[in-house]
Amino acid sequence: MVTYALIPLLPLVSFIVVGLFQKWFRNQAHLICVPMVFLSFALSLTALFDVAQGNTVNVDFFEWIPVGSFNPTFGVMVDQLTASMLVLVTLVSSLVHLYTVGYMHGDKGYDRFFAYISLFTFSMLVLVTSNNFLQLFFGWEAVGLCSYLLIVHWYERKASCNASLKAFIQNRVGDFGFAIGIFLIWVTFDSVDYQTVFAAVPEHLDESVSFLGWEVNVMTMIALLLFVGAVGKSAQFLLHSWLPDAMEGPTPISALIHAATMVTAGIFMVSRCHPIFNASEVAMMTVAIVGGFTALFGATIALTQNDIKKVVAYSTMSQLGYMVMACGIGAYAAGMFHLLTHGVFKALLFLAAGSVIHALAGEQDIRRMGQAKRHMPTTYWTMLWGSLALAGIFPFAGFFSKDEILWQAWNTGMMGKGLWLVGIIVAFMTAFYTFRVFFLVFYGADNMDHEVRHHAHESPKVITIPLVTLAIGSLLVGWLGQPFWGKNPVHEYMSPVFQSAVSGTPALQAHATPLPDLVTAAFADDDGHGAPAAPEAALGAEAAVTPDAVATPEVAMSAEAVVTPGAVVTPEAAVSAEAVVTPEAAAHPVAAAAAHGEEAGHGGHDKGAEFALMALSMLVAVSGIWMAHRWYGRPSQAPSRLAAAYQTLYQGSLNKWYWDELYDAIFTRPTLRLANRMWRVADDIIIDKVLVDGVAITTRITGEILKFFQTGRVQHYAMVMSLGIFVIVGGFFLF
Amino acid sequence: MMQAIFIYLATVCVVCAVLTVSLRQPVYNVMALLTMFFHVAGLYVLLNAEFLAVVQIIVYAGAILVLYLFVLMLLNLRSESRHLHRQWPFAVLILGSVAAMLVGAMQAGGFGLPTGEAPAQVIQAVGNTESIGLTLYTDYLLPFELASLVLLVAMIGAIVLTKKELIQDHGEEQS
Amino acid sequence: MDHLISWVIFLPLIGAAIALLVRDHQTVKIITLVITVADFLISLPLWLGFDHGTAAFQFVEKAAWIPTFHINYHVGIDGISLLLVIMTTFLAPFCVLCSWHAIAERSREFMINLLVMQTAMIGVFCALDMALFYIFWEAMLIPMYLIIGVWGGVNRIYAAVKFFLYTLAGSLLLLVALIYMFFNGGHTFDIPTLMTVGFDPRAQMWLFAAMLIAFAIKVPMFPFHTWLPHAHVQAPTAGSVILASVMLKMGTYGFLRFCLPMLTDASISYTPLILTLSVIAVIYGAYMALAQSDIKKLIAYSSVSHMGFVMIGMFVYNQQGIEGAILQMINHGVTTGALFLCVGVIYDRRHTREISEYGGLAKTMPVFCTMFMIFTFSSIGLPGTNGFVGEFLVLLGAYKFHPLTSVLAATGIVLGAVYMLHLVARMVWSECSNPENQKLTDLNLREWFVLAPLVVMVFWIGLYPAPFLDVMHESVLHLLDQTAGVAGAQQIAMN
Amino acid sequence: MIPLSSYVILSAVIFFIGVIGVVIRRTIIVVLLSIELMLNAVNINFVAFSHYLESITGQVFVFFTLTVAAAEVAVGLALLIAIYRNRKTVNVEELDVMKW
Repeated sequence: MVTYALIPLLPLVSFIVVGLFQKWFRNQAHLICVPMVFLSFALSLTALFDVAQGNTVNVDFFEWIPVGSFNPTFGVMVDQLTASMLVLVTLVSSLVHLYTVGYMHGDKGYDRFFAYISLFTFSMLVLVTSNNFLQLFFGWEAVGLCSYLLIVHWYERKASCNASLKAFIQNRVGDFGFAIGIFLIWVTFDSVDYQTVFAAVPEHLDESVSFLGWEVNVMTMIALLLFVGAVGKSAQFLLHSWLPDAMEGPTPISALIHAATMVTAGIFMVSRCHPIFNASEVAMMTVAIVGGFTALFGATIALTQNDIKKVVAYSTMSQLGYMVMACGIGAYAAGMFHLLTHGVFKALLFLAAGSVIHALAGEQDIRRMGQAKRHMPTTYWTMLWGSLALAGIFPFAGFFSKDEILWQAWNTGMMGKGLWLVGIIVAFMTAFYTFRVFFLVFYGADNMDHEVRHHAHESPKVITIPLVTLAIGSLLVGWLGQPFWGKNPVHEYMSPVFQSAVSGTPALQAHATPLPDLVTAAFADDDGHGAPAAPEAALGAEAAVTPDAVATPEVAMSAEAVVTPGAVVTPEAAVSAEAVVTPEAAAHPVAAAAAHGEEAGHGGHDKGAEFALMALSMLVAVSGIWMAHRWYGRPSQAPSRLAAAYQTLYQGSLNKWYWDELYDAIFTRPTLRLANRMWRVADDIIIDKVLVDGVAITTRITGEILKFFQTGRVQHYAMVMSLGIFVIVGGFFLF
Repeated sequence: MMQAIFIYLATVCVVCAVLTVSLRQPVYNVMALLTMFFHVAGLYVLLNAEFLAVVQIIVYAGAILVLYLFVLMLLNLRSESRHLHRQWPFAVLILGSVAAMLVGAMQAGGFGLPTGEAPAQVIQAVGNTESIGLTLYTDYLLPFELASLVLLVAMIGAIVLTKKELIQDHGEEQS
Repeated sequence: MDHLISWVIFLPLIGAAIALLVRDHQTVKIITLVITVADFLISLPLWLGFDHGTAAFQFVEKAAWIPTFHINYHVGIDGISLLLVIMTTFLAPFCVLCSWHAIAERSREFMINLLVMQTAMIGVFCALDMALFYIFWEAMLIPMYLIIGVWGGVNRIYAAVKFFLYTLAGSLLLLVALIYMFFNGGHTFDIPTLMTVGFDPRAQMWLFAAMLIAFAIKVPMFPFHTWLPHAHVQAPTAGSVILASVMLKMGTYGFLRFCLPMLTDASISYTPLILTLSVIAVIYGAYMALAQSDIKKLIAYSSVSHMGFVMIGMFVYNQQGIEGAILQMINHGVTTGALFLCVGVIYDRRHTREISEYGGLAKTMPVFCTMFMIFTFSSIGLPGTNGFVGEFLVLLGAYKFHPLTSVLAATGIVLGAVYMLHLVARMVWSECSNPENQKLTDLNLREWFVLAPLVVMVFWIGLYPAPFLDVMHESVLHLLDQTAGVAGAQQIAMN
Repeated sequence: MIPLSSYVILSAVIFFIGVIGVVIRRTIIVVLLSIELMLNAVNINFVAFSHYLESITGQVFVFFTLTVAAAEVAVGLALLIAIYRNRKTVNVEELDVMKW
C-alpha cells in the first residue's frame, strides 16, 4: 500500500531536490529526475498488475482541512481506472524526461525545466490517485500551475508570456466552475469523499436547486459544473483557445502536458464521476454534443494550419472531443481506452515533430520543409507509424480505440447515429490533415532553405529511443482492446469501475447491450501480464443512455454558457455569451435533429454489424490518406485552387474561426477598458476626490464663510451675544 | 405713599439711564449716571438695605464716577458729530424687542424660590450693616478674599498699562 | 510566568523605553530586533499551552485600573484572537529586518515607533475591556501616522493625515457606541459580560450602524477604502507590511468580537447589506488592481479584494465560513505582508514602484522571482498554498448560506489570477530591456531570512492547516451558538 | 407693598438700556458707562430678591459686584488711556485690528 503513496511522491522528491539545490546541479538535473520517474513507472506497473488481480486500494493519509462536517483528506485510491492512468502518465513522463535530456541540451533553464516537469508529474499523479474532490482540485490547479510555468520557460519571448497567461486564466475559468461544483456537492452530500458521494447519488436524484430562477435538477447542475472544469482543462469548445497558444512552450512539454496527460485530466474526471453524470440525461447529452462539436471544430481548423505543432495541437483538441463524446454517450471504457492509445501516439507525433524542429534548427513552418526523409530516417518511420495510428489504420492503436467509440456511438439510438456520422467525418479529416503534414514534411517539394538543408541531421540516440518505444507502443497498445476474438480485454478490465455505479442508478433504463461474450479472453498486452480474473460481467459498462432528453439543448447550453471566462459575471453578460453559442447548435444540424431519438440500440447486435462499421471507417481513413497523397505527395495546385474557390471557409479555418479575436473583443479589451475607466472615474474621482476629500473641502469652505462674522468690532460681538441670549431664553420658554 | 416714591425713583432711574446712553456730551452722560446712582441708592433704602445705599453712593458715585471725570478731563474729549452707529435704530429695535420679550418672560415666570431664614424684621432688629458683616465674614469669607485679590490685580493692571512707556523707552520723548 | 499576556503586550513598550535611552542607531536596531524576537518567543507558549477544549477566554488577567469609571485592565485570548496575536508577533521581526538599511535617517525613532505600534496592536487583540480596547485602538494610530508621515514617500503628509482623520472619524463613532453600551449594559465595560446582555433590537440597529462604519473604514470595505492605496503608496516598506498584515485585521476582528456576539439581531438584519458590499469589494478591488501601474497600489487594491472575502466569510453564520474568514485573515497577513516585503526589496534597489520600469527580473534575480511567484500564487489562492484554504472555506460557507453571493465572490478567484499574473508577466517574465535591471543583484542573506520563513508559512498553512484550525473550533462554535441562539440565523432566506 | 416683579422689570429695563448703550455708542467712555449701568441693574435685582426672600446673601453679593465693577472701571480706563496714547482715538469703530 505504501508503494502507491510512493508513486506520486518520487517526482516530488526530485522536484524539491533540484528546486532547492539548483546551483549544484549545473545542467545535471536529469541524474535525479529520470531515474525517479522510471522508478515510479515501475511502481505503477506493479500497481496495474495488483489491480488486474482485482484488489483495489483506498486509503486516507491525513486530514487536510478539518472544519466541521467538511473534512477532505490527502489519500490514495487506486482502482482499474486510476491504474491505467498511472501507467500512461508515468510511461509518457519518463519517455519525455529521457527525450528532454537531448532536446533541451544546452538550454539556460535546463535544471529548472526538469524540476518543473517532475513537479508536473507529481501533481498529475496526485490528481489521478485522489480519493476526494478536493485533492482532485488540488492536483487540478497544481497541473495548471505547472503548465503555466513550463509554457513560459523561454520567458524572453513575448509570445510565450502571453500564451502562459492565457492558458492559466482559461484553466482558472474552468476551475471556477469546478469549484462551484464542489460547493454544490458538499452542500447536497455533506461530504466530498468519492465513496460516500457516489454511494449517495440515488437518494438525491429528484432534488433540485434554483439557479437564476430555474429549478434545475441537482445532479444535472453538479454534472454540468464539473463538466465546465473538464472543458477548461481539456480545452473543449468554449475554453479551447489556450491549447494552440500553449505550443509556445518547448516541445517536450507539448508532448507531455498538452497531448498525453494534463488535457486528458478532464476526461479522467468525467469518467471518475460517471455516477453523477449517468444520473442526469441532460448533462450526458451536453457532454456528448460539446465533445462531438469540438472534434468537428478542431478538425476543420487543423486542415489549414501551417505550423507543425499547431496542426498536432488542433488534432489533440479534436481527439479530446472524441473522448468527451464517448463519455457523453456513456461509453466510458471506450473513452478511457482511446485516451490511453491517444496518449501514446499523440506523444509520439509531438516528439517526432520536436525532433524534426530540432533537426531543422527550430523551423516550425511546414511550408518551408520537404524531402526530410533522406536526413532523418528513424524520425521518418516513427512519425509514419504515429500518423497511421492517429488516422486509424488497421494494425495501429487508433483504429481499435476510435472504432470502439464509433461503434458505441452507433449503438446509442438516433443521437448516437448522428454522433457516429460526425465521428466518421472527423475521422476522414483527421486522416487527411495528418498525412498532409506527413507528406509536406517528408515528401513533396523540397523548399527547405539552403543552410538548413545543409546541416539537417538525424536527432541523437537519446531522442530517437523514446520515439522508437512509442512507435512500438502505438502498434501494440491497440490490440489491448481488440474486439475480434474473446472478450474485449479493456472492457473486462474497466467493468468493475463503471459497472458498480450503473447498477446503483434505478432511474437509468439499464438496457445493457450484452458484451460480445466470446469465451477466451486473450489478454495480450505487450507488457506480458497475466490473464484477467475479472468476473463474467453481464452488465456491459456502456449502459445505453436513452436520450429522451427532457430539457432541450438550449437549457443545457445556457448552463454551459453561464461561465463566461473572465468577464464581469452578471446574469445579463451570460445571456450575451449564450447568443454566441446557439449558432453553434444550428451549425450542428445532425445533433439537434437527433435530439429526441427512439428506444436505444436494438437487441443483441451481431458481430457482422461491428465489423462492417470497422471496414467503413478503415475505408474512410484510407481515402483520406490517398487524397492527402494526391494533393501534397506530389507538387500540385489542387489545394491552392480549392482554397481560392472557398475563400471564406479557408480564411475562417486558417484564423481558428476568429475565436481569439472574439474573446479579445468580448472579454479582454472591455475588461481592461472598464477597469481603467472605473479606476479613473469611480475610484479616483467619485469616491476619493468627491466624497472623502470633499468632506475636507466643505469644512474649509464653511470656515471661509464664517470668517466674515469676525469684524473685529467689539460691539458687533456684543450684539451677537445678546441675540444669543434672546434665542436661548426664547427657546427655553417656547419648548 | 411707598408706591409713589418707588414710581418716582424708578422713572428717574430709567430716564437717567436713557440720557447716559443717548446724550452727545460725555460729561453730561456722567452727570446723568450720577443722578441715577443717587436714585438707585434711594431704591436700596426702600428695600431696607440702608448700608448698601450708603456704600453705593460712596463707591459708585464717589469713586468710580470721579475716576471717569478724571479720565474725561485727562483726554479732554469733545463731543463728536456722529456719536452713534450708523444703523443705531436697527440695533435699538432688535435689543428693544429682546428686552420686551425678556420682560414679558419675567412676568410669566413665578419665583417660587426658597426663602432664606432672615426676615426683614430680624435685619431691622440686628441692623443691616451688622447682619451683612456677619454673613460676609462667615459664609462668604473665601469670596471676600478673592474679591480683594481681584482689586489688587486691577490696581497693578491699571498702573502697568498706563505707566508702560516710562519703563520701556526711558530715553525717548513723550509720545 | 503567570502574567504571560501582559508580558507579550508590554515587552515591546519596555523595549521602546530602553531604546529611548540609547543614542546610537545601530544598537537601537539590534535592541528592537532582540525585543521583537523575544516577544515572538514568549507568545509561542500562548499557542502551545492553549486549551483546545473550551471556548472560554484563557490566560485571563484582570486588575482594577480606573475604578471610578468601572474601567479595569482585563486581558485574555480565545481561539479567535490567539492566531492574530501570534501573527503580529511573528511578523514584527521581519518589519525590523526589512527596514535595516531602508530607513536611513532617524532610524532610532522609527524603531521606537515600531515597538509602540506592536504593543498597541497586540493590546487590541487581547483586550477584554471595551475601554482598554478603545485605548489601544486609538494608540495604534499615532505611531502609524508618524511612520507614514515622517518616513513616507513624496506626498506622505497628505496620505498620513487622510489615514489618521479617516480612521479617527470612524473610531469616534465606535466610542459613542461603547459608551451607550456601557450605560445600557449595566455599567460595565467588560466584553464577556456585555456579550450576554441582550440590547433591545432598535438600539442594536443604531449601535451596529456606528460600529459598522468604524470597522468598515478599518477593514476597509468598499466605499471606505480610498485611504488604503494612498497610505500604502506613501508608507515605507515596514509601514506597509504592518498596515496590510495586521491593521486591516482590526476591523474584521472588531466585527467578530463586538458585532456578531453582542448585536446579533442587528447583524442578521444588516447581513444583506454587508454581503452585497463585500461582493462589490471583491470584484471592485480586482478591477481596480487590474488598472494600476504602481505595484503597491495594485497590492493595496488586492487586499481590498481579499478582505472582501473575509467579510463574506464572517456573515454567513456557519462554521466553515467563519473559520475560513479567520484563517483568511492570517493568510492575508502572511501573503500580503510578504508581497510588500518583496516590493520593498526591489524598491531598495531601483527606488521606483512603476511596473513599467521593471521587466525580465527572472534573468537577474531568480531567487527573488521564485519567492515572488510563490507569494503571488498564494495571493491568487492556488491549492497547496495558504490563500486557497481560507478562500475555499469562505466560499464554501457562503454557498451554504446564499449561493448567489458565493458564485459572484468566486469570480474573485478568476479576477485574482488575472491581475496578479498580469503583474508577474510585466515584471518577472518579459525580456530584460531596461539597462538598470540588468545589474540588479539577487537577494542578500538578510532579505533571504526575511522571506524564507514566510514561504514556509505559506506552504505549512496550505498543506497542513490542522494546527491552526483546531484552535478555532470551540470559539467559533460558541460564537455560532450566540448568533444562532438569538434569531435562528439559518432561516434567513435572503435569496 | 411694591411687588417683586416691578423691581425685576425695572432692573431688566435698565440692564437693556445699558446693553443698547454698549452696542450703539461710538466712544469707549460711554461704553464703559453703559457697562456700569448694567452692573447697577444687576445690583438692584440682588437687593430686591434679598429683600423679598428675606435672606441677606443677596446684599452680600452686591459687594462682590461692586468690587468687580470697580476693578473693571480701573482696568477699562487704563486701557482707554493706553489706546488713546497709541491710536489717538477713542472711537470703537477704528479699533478693529482683530478683523480677519
